[in-house]
Amino acid sequence: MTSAHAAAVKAALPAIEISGLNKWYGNLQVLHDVNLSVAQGERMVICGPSGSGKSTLIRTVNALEGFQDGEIKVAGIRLTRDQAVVEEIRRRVGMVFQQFNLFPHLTVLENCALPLRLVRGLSPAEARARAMHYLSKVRIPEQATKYPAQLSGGQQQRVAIARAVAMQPEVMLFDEPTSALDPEMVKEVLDVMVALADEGMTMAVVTHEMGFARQVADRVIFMDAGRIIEQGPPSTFFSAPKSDRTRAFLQQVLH
Amino acid sequence: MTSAHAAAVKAALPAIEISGLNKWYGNLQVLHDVNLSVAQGERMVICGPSGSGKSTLIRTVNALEGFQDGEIKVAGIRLTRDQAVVEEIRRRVGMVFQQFNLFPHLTVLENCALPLRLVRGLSPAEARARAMHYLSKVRIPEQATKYPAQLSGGQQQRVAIARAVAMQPEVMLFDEPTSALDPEMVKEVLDVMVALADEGMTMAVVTHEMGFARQVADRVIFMDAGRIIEQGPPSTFFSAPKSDRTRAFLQQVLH
Amino acid sequence: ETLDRVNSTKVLKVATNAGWPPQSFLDDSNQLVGFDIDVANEIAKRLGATAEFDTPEWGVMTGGRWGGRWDVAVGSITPTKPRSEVLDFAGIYYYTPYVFAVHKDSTLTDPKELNGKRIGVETATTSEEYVNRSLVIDAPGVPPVEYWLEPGEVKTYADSMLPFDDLRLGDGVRVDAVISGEQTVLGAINNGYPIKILSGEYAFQEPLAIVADKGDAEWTSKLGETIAAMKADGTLSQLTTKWYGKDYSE
Amino acid sequence: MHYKDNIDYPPMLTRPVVFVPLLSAIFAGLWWFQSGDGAFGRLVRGLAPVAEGNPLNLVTAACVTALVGFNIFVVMRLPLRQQVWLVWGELAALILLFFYSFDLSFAFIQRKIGFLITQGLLTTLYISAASIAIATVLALMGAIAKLSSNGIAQGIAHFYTSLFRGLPLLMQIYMIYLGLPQLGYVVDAVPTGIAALSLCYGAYMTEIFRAGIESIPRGQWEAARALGMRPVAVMTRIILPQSMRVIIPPTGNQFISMLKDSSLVSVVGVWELMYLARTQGQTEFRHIEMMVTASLIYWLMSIVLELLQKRIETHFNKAATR
Amino acid sequence: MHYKDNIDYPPMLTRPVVFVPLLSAIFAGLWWFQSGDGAFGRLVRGLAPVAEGNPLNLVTAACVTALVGFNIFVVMRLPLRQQVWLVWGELAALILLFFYSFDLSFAFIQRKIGFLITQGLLTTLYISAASIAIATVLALMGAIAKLSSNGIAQGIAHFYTSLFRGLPLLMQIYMIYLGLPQLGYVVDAVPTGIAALSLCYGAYMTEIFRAGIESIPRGQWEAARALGMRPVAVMTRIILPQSMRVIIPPTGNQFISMLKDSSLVSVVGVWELMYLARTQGQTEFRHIEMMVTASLIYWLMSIVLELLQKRIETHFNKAATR
Ligand SMILES: Nc1ncnc2c1ncn2[C@@H]1O[C@H](COP(=O)(O)OP(=O)(O)OP(=O)(O)O)[C@@H](O)[C@H]1O
Ligand SMILES: Nc1ncnc2c1ncn2[C@@H]1O[C@H](COP(=O)(O)OP(=O)(O)OP(=O)(O)O)[C@@H](O)[C@H]1O
Ligand SMILES: [Mg+2]
Ligand SMILES: [Mg+2]
Repeated sequence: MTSAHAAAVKAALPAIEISGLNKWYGNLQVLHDVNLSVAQGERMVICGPSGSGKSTLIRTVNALEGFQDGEIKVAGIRLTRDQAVVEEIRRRVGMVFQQFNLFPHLTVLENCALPLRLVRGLSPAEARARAMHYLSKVRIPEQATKYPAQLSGGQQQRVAIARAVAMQPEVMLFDEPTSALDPEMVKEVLDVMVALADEGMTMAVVTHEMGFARQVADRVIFMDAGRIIEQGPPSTFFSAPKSDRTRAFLQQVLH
Repeated sequence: MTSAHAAAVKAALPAIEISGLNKWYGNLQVLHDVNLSVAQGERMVICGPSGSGKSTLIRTVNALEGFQDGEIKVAGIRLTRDQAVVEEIRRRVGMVFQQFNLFPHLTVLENCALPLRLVRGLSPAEARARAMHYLSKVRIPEQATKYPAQLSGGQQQRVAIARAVAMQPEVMLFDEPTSALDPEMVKEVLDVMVALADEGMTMAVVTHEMGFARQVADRVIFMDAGRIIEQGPPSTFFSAPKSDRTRAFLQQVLH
Repeated sequence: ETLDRVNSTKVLKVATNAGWPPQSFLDDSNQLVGFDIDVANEIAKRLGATAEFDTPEWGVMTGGRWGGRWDVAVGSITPTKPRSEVLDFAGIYYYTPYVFAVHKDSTLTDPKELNGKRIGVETATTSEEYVNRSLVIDAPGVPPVEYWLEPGEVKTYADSMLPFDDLRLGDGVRVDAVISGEQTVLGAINNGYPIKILSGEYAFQEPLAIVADKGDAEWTSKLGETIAAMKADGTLSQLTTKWYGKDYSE
Repeated sequence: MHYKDNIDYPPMLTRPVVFVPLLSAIFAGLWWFQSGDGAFGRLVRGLAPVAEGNPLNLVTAACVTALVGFNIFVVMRLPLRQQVWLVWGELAALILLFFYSFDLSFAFIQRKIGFLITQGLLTTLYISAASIAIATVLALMGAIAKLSSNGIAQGIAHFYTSLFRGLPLLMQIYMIYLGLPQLGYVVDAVPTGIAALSLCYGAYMTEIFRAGIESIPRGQWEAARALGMRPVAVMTRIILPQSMRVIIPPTGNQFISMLKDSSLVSVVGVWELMYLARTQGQTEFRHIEMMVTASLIYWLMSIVLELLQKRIETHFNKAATR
Repeated sequence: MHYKDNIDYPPMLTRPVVFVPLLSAIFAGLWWFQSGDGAFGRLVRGLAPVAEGNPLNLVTAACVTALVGFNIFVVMRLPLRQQVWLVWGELAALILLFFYSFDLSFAFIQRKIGFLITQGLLTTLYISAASIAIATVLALMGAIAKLSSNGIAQGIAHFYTSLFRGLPLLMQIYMIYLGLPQLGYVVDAVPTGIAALSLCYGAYMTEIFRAGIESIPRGQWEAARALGMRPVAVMTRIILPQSMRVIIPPTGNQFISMLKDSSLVSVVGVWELMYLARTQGQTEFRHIEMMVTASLIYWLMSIVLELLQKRIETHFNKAATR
């Protein structure tokens, strides 16, 4: 982390601010009093065991999940159940889903270009051009005319990333964006993400790629059973974890 | 690899034998003259970049994909398009899918117990007991009564593994079985797989977990663009890759 | 009111049927023709108007509450007591004799032998009421119906052709005899149905009336006068002879 | 809302942009169509005598509009479920009032309704139930044949759906009732009706079942087959249960519409509900009474089927996909 | 096979376990039902005169069974598509033969068919097409209302589907044609027919559309909304196009069945196809001729609709999920 970057991070309003967030599914509490503030341009990594509430947490940020208690602000806008607010936040926040959620009836290119036309108001030609640009960035321009069902798992995941990133949102939420990728491709996709980060995009990334966390993140969050157990810059997080739970988790990471 | 184990591997008939396999999707050739033999009890890892044909290859083994040219034998039985043959092979070969393919209308427990009853002829009580045993092994006994849609991504993946493994097939095909798991859980699931391997089960694992490949595999296969580029025991594969392509791939792996 | 409207628009709106030769049907050039059509045209002429025809379903036509869609129904409607509660009968304009039809191969010769046999009738017609002994004709000067038939079984059809089709299958296959209007049976015979009329007495004589919607006494009586005039000067007798080959106007 | 969005959409009808134009439209419509001369007008005149002519139209339109507005205002204050039921009930009351306005003879209905139910309703139910059962079996066979790799089975199934969807049901009844005797086989009326209804609805339902089965993603079949399950088991345990969500609503349609199409068998002399209603009505020229009565009976039956459908749907929806 | 399994199932009918019992069953059935007395028997007697009585039954049964067996044998040798078409064609020929056996007067048909088509078919097509268009719009509105979070819209939609699916179509026609005049509004016959058909079919199709929309996994809605698309755009660009695969087959059913239900408007005096066929037939006691002619016309129309349905299905299936 360069110090200029760090300064920029500090300066502005937080991009995401979560305070006192609690969420239940029926009787099961999946988020326990979560407090979190992500600065503009910050690159935050969320890790933690399976089922600890990572997906749920980032899905609450753009109102894909409701919550029972607490407050969320995105770029200073308080998230309510008001339509205008939700639409505004969703225009500013992009998301890559754990299950990809590609549109099966549209080709890869249309998957990326349609939202650009409908939401960003691009002309069809502009939209196609920008879509192709991002498909090239994730190395699948040659798959543009295929349907999602004809792609391999990793190719689908890259389409999902290109589709979300092409919208050029202020904040990007990534839910395990490299799970289906081979190490080589992981590297390339992470490079794309770093490039975005360098353009000042705020990023919250759920990932198990500790390498990425270590090299790129401004901050690492560790969740377990719906709670944020520990957070800190990667340097201290990896070398000197405070809690036993974090230590146990990090020890299991295979090399 | 213990030498006793190595001896056992050598002794018997190959569990899978693939020769001269070619497969096209329309004009696109996705498998190029693949030759491969997997010994009984062998643990084989397949890696390679996204879209290189790994999923396609293992899906041809239990006839989920057809092929245009070549020969596949499983436990000495030549795979034809004859019903009896395909049924026999599918009874011997288990599979974990990259997309999980859980049955959404059945609970987690029923997902695992139903095939045990229908295919292995277990009584309902036996089937439930065995299903619970394997669900405990993958650490989600408490999710048994939920439906797949109510699980996190990693939990779903573990159900898929438990469901396949509970059938106790002779050969298991894993298609990226740990992609949705956190490092801690990866370790546990791999431990389960190692335990299976120690019971003599033959395994072909598509994975990007180089750690697993290094520690557990008897052999590593590297595929690119539908061809097997290189193969060998992990010791030589990782330390002295022969081809440039493999070297390039291995260099990108982040640590 | 209706009279005023007919006088002012010079149009008489007539409800009738389209599938009942020889009363009203489509000829080969697909025009409505028939006895009822001629009668309606004649009435219109005498009222100084032209007739316009519409062909609603029987139930709609005879259910009353026309909502001003039609001025008169010339559709060979039998005046019965319950019907008179929803419609006004302007006058009888002819009579139809009902007969028994049997298969050509039938050994029966006398209607009386039909006791205990299976009789087919069309639903909701006077023939059905006749076999059920519930036919009460509400018209002056018509002799009361005599009931002597004791059918073994009555088969009802919601279609006027099906009784004949069942009879055609053979003597006693599904029915032994069918009760229907003489003209209908003759029509079937002319079109090659292997059936015959049992000679002897008619089952009953059915009077047929011209009908108006309930509630406009002036209009009904005007219609009644017109029919009476047509009967008196022989127009009706001439028209029945033209279409039926017999004088059915008495 | 099926797709919950974590948005509380402001109730549409309380936004002035919606309700001002809505009420204006109602008002204008009523005025334009001279509601003063119709039933509403008569009602208003009954309540408060006004002069004839245009003012009556105006007053009527204003009254009705005000009533609608007030009603919306009241309903919006209730919780969702109660809103739905209240609106349902209000509309049902309006329809019953509409029927009532026909000036029906209830004495006549009372006299006949017993027979309508004991003879007519029972026959209708009996024929429909038998046909539904047979049609479902035919449809399942047809759908599987259409999706099979057997050319003869496919050919027969395609021909079956084409012919029996294509021919009018009445013609099918005639074919069996009048046509088979030509070939030497005489069939009775009730079996004729059941056969024709089953064949016809089986053909329609074949298409519904086929679409339902095809709607399940291929991965489900692959997973079950890879586990070693036999094709029949995969179909009955994995594919069909999932496709039920898609199959049930159009099948409910077919069942409801079969109730009423069963009345066509009356042409061959079966005394079912509609037939009795028509004949009883015609003989005494009270067919509006009988039509209304029969219709209400049909409506009741379909409400029962609807509720049943809802329960079954809920059952199959319990694990709705995320 | 929809779910390709990479198995070449041995053609069922060539396995002795299947074809021996099948042919035996056909033989026994024919014998049992005394086929000698029927049409087949007459045919056989025509070809080769045999003594009366039992032997005739036996010979007939044997001949027909042999014919069926030979036919299967021949068909099995063809490629799949040709199998399907050949079987289809054979069955169609059999049905036409069956109609032919009614001893129809073709002169009469020839005389009347022109008018059936120019007047009847055109009216039927016109009424059906108008009703289909309106019903589709109603159904879309109904489905969205049912899935909305607005209690009043839900209540109205539920009532709408309940009432118009529940009441017999005939009653709906009466309500509009005879009932509305009671309220002071007289409606003509053709508008009555179109209104009743649209309302009734709109109600059925509401359920079909609802089920189709509900069948799309929630993730699709979430993804589109998270990308910032507006609800209307999500519906029209993402959800509806995907649900078409599920919606089209039952909707095709409805269109085909509307063709024939449109004949009910003849009760208010509209001269459509079925009405003309019936009345023309009655006039000269040639109603079997007219029924057969009208049926074949209906069949042709539904074959056209079927082919259309197939094309649209293929279009929406091109990206079928893996
Ligand atoms: N149905 C199909 N039609 C056309 N091309 C296909 C189809 N299925 C797969 N492919 C192509 O075949 C190639 C191999 O796909 P496969 O799924 O085997 O890759 P993979 O090695 O498993 O990749 P990943 O690691 O991303 O899962 C890909 O380029 C893919 O686009
Ligand atoms: N619809 C639901 N109903 C009930 N429980 C649910 C539902 N959705 C999620 N859960 C539970 O909530 C918990 C958190 O789920 P979440 O998807 O946020 O986990 P995660 O941290 O993303 O895990 P993973 O790394 O495996 O994706 C899990 O235990 C899961 O079983
Ligand atoms: Mg998750
Ligand atoms: Mg793959």
